[in-house]
Amino acid sequence: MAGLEDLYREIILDHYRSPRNRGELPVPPAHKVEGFNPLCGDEVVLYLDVDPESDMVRDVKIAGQGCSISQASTSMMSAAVKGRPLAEVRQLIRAFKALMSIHESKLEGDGEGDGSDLAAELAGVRLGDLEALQGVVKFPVRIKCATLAWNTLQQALDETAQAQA
Amino acid sequence: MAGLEDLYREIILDHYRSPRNRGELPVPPAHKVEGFNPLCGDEVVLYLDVDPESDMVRDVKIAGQGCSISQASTSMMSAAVKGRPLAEVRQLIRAFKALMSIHESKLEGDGEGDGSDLAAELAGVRLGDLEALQGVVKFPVRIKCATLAWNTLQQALDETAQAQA
Amino acid sequence: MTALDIAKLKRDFPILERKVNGKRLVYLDSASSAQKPLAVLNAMDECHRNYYANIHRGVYTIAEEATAAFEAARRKVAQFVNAPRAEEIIFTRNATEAINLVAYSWARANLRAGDAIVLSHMEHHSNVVPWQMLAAERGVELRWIPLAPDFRLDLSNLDALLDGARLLAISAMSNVLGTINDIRPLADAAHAHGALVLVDACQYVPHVATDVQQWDADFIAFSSHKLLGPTGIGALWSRLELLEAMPPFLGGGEMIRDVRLDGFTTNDVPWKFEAGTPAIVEAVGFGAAVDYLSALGMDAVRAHEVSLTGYALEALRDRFGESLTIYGPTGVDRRGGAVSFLFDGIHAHDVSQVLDEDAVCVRAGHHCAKPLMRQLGVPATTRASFYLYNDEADVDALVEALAKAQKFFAV
Amino acid sequence: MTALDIAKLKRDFPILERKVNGKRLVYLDSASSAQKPLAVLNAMDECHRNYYANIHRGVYTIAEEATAAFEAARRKVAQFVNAPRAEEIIFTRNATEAINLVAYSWARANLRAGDAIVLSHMEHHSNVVPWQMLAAERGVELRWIPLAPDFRLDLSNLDALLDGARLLAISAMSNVLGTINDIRPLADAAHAHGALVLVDACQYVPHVATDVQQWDADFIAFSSHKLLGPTGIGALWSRLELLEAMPPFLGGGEMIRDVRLDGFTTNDVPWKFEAGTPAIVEAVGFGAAVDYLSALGMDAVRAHEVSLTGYALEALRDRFGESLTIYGPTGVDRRGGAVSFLFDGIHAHDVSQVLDEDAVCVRAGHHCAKPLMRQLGVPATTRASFYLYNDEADVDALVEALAKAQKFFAV
Ligand SMILES: Cc1ncc(COP(=O)(O)O)c(C=O)c1O
Ligand SMILES: Cc1ncc(COP(=O)(O)O)c(C=O)c1O
Repeated sequence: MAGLEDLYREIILDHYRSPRNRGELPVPPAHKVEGFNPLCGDEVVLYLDVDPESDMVRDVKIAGQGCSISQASTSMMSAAVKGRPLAEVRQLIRAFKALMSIHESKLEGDGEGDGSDLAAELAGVRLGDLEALQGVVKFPVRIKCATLAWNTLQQALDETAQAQA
Repeated sequence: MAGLEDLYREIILDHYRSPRNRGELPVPPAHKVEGFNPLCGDEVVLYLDVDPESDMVRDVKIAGQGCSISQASTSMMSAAVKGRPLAEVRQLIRAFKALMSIHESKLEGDGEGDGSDLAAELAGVRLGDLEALQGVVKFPVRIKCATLAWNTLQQALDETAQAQA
Repeated sequence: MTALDIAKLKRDFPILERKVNGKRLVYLDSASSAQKPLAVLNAMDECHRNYYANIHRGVYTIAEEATAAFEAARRKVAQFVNAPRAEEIIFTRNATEAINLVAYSWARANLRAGDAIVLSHMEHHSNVVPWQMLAAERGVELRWIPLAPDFRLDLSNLDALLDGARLLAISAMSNVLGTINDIRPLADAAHAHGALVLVDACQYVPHVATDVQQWDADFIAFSSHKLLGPTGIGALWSRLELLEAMPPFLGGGEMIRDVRLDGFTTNDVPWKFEAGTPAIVEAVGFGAAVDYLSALGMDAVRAHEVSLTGYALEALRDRFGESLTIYGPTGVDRRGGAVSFLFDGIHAHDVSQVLDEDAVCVRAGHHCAKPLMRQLGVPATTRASFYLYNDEADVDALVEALAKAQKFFAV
Repeated sequence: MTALDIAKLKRDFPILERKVNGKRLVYLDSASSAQKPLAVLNAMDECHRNYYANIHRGVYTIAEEATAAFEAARRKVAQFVNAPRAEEIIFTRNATEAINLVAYSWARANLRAGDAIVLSHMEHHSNVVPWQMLAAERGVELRWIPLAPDFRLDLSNLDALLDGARLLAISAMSNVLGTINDIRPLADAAHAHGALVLVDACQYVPHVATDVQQWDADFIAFSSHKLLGPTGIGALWSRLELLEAMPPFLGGGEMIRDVRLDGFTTNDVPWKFEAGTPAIVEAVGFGAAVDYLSALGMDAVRAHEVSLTGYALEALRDRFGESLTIYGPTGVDRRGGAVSFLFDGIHAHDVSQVLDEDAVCVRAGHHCAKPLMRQLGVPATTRASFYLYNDEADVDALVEALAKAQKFFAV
């Protein structure tokens, strides 16, 4: 089962088996957002507590259910953004989605010419453990599993920004 | 062009070129009914004047437009029913439709077992000139052209009966 | 009834020669869509190569041939479900559109605020969402027949549910649980309350001999692609009087008798409901599919599936015991060949992914039945489903692949 | 632009080898439906034989391949009409359903009693009846752009017609007259009055390079079967913001994000509008058809048809003079290859019947444009229509067969 090890790297299975930051946060001050993958039923529930003074992610908790990829990606995301300033979080989202984007939207052409954008998004961003999710791009159907948490995070940021505006 | 002579018998072309009973009748006493073939746009306008005392077709006039088959069939129908008692007219309708019916409703099976019904309907009814239309059954699409006038006549009879009831 | 010769049958399905990852294809996703036999592919090819033309309006030979083939397909489909008249079959895109046709035409013309529609917890989204749209638009109330612990309908409250109902819309066979619902008594109960009955027969018609008259249903919906036919076509059956009384749904060519600037009149049933150029070649394929099934005999198809499903249920239990939870009736009578399960704490997607390495094709997810999944308390299941081209070797391949998955994800 | 090699091209279409009454098929009814090249048949066959499965929800290899092929087809179709984004293409059954989708979703959500929709006298029933249904239901007013004596639109009153209008729904090319309407200025005028623009591009897209952005249209509808693709599939294009703001049309699987007992949320565009299992294999064929046309080049296709239509118009006039009345523009610029005529007092059906003896396939009737036929004052016309696989020999065969008909019906 050669290809499978690309998808299910050890670190991913680890996050899947022992997800970080599971739980809930009081709303408010936290903001709660739910994300669905309508195609497979995976759910991500994200509690994001942003400190309006410092614009830092004070705390983050996750709930929901889904496959190993979606749950590991959610766990890894929570670990990556906790305690980080929003500007960095936004950069991380862009970088992660760039990593996945050549294949994510199957509607968007064959990805030619995306290479340079990708490089730009990734430049200077340290993805760390998250890079383990790169193997997912070889399994197009699973890309949405990996990006679900990140799309939900994006939504949480947008809604928080709106609430503060 | 072998098959064409089956369809376009001389008597049909004659009725087409010199249609009988064309015109209008005052409504009432006549009853006016319009028939359409939605597939091809053929139209038959029938003015039927039934004498309620004697239950005879006192007069009949036809208008409308369409192909040689529909117009010839309408003309032949008008000639066949004029001056005839309604009972005979109804019999004629059944007999004519039986002649066509094996093929008319393409939805109704392959016609197996219709043979005896057909014989029953036709028994004792003299179709005369109308038999020339029998060649139409070899051209299934045109059957509706031939039956249009007769369906319209049927409708006129039904409506007349209703009006009197 | 002659038993099916599966080894011979498999050769009718070209795709079963496909290799994935070097392994022969083990296709266990027929509840989602069935593979197509050569008889169907050839019938469509023959139409494309020899007598393709638009139908109904052409006088020339190939248009006449295409029209005859299209209407012959309607007759075949009608006979396949024992419809009294061929005109009672409306060709739609799929079962989903058939149900929407009833929701837009019959229901919007007949239902008012306060009227109720009775559904069940095991319905597919296609037999839920059209009614939710109607409910939101018209203030119609939706009521739900709950699920019993044995994965069958809990009918203890049926009369109360049907009180004041105008429609019972119910699946004949669940695509998740495999449960077969006994339609006739449900239809009798609904009719006794003055409600009509729509049967979502999408999973039933491909697998069990169907008789709409015996059911005494008012509407039934099914899809060609699940019964060996092509995509792009499905059917609604209803009684002629009902269809004649219903307003049209889609407007356009074919469905009219006359059009003037100030309005139109409708064509006869069934064409009144078939606006625009229909799926002509697909109808021919649909007809060929029911011919193929009829030639085998639906009783033989059902007998094979009953036996294979029994074999599968036993093999799964024997091999995996407590590690595997099956969602659906355990007896093989009154259930179809869709077997949904949760496996050893491994998410359905991951199971399916690992199985794909062995070319074993199963579905993972909510199977378009999220209300049911919520009742079951699971986000997703893995589903293996069988059809006439499956055999015990396919089940064995499933079991072996599952064992590999178990090993791979072992904590 | 390389000119088409028609002799070579003809060999791509297997049906053109068909004999009728011992004669080679002369297919002159492409405005009704086009024949299919091997490239299309093979693409569909390949899908059926190698990677057929239901799409979007399957994790396994062949489901992934089928999904990729389906979405690739959407990209191809989008590019073919220069749509800015692939998501803006909704797959429907045909152009008729595409127009109905707009009528049910956008129009019912946005139009009120007293609002007006502007149509034209040359519209196909599919772009008339959906609006008449809406008008009857909602008290929306229908207004008509009349026909000028040169068989083009009489735009002298356009501003008055558009005053208070919410939608202009107009054909880009008449299937009866061949008239090409210049969409951009019409769209500009409509937009200036705050009306949206729906283009019935069913006859246009198969024959002329189409650019929805250059048109500045809001909706365009077309069918696969008229552009060498299979039946059972068509497309609606619209702008993403519009599609996102529109309520769903058909409810069911695929079009939802979540379903609970008390309601549902919709999926993203385009899937929001694609309920149930779509015409998967037909989408693949649709994509192959636009690939085939793109490879030839739509400019070359158009150039060939302009030249062949010119040849036909001249040949008919030369041979039959006053005996033949053509309904449609006489110049070949700004007209397509549909040539409708009345012939020597012989009814269209009879003409078509006689032509069939020589395997010449032409359409006879009202061509689903009864309002137009009434304007023209004729109950039916005969229509010959050309596509890329026709050549001058086909036109010559038409002329000879017409001469025979004239003789046969001579008084
Ligand atoms: C101008 C025009 N509009 C709409 C249609 C309807 O197309 P379809 O029947 O494929 O829905 C046609 C085809 O007959 C047409 O010619
Ligand atoms: C029970 C049931 N109903 C309805 C449907 C919808 O069928 P289609 O997608 O062909 O419209 C399905 C298929 O998934 C089904 O299993």
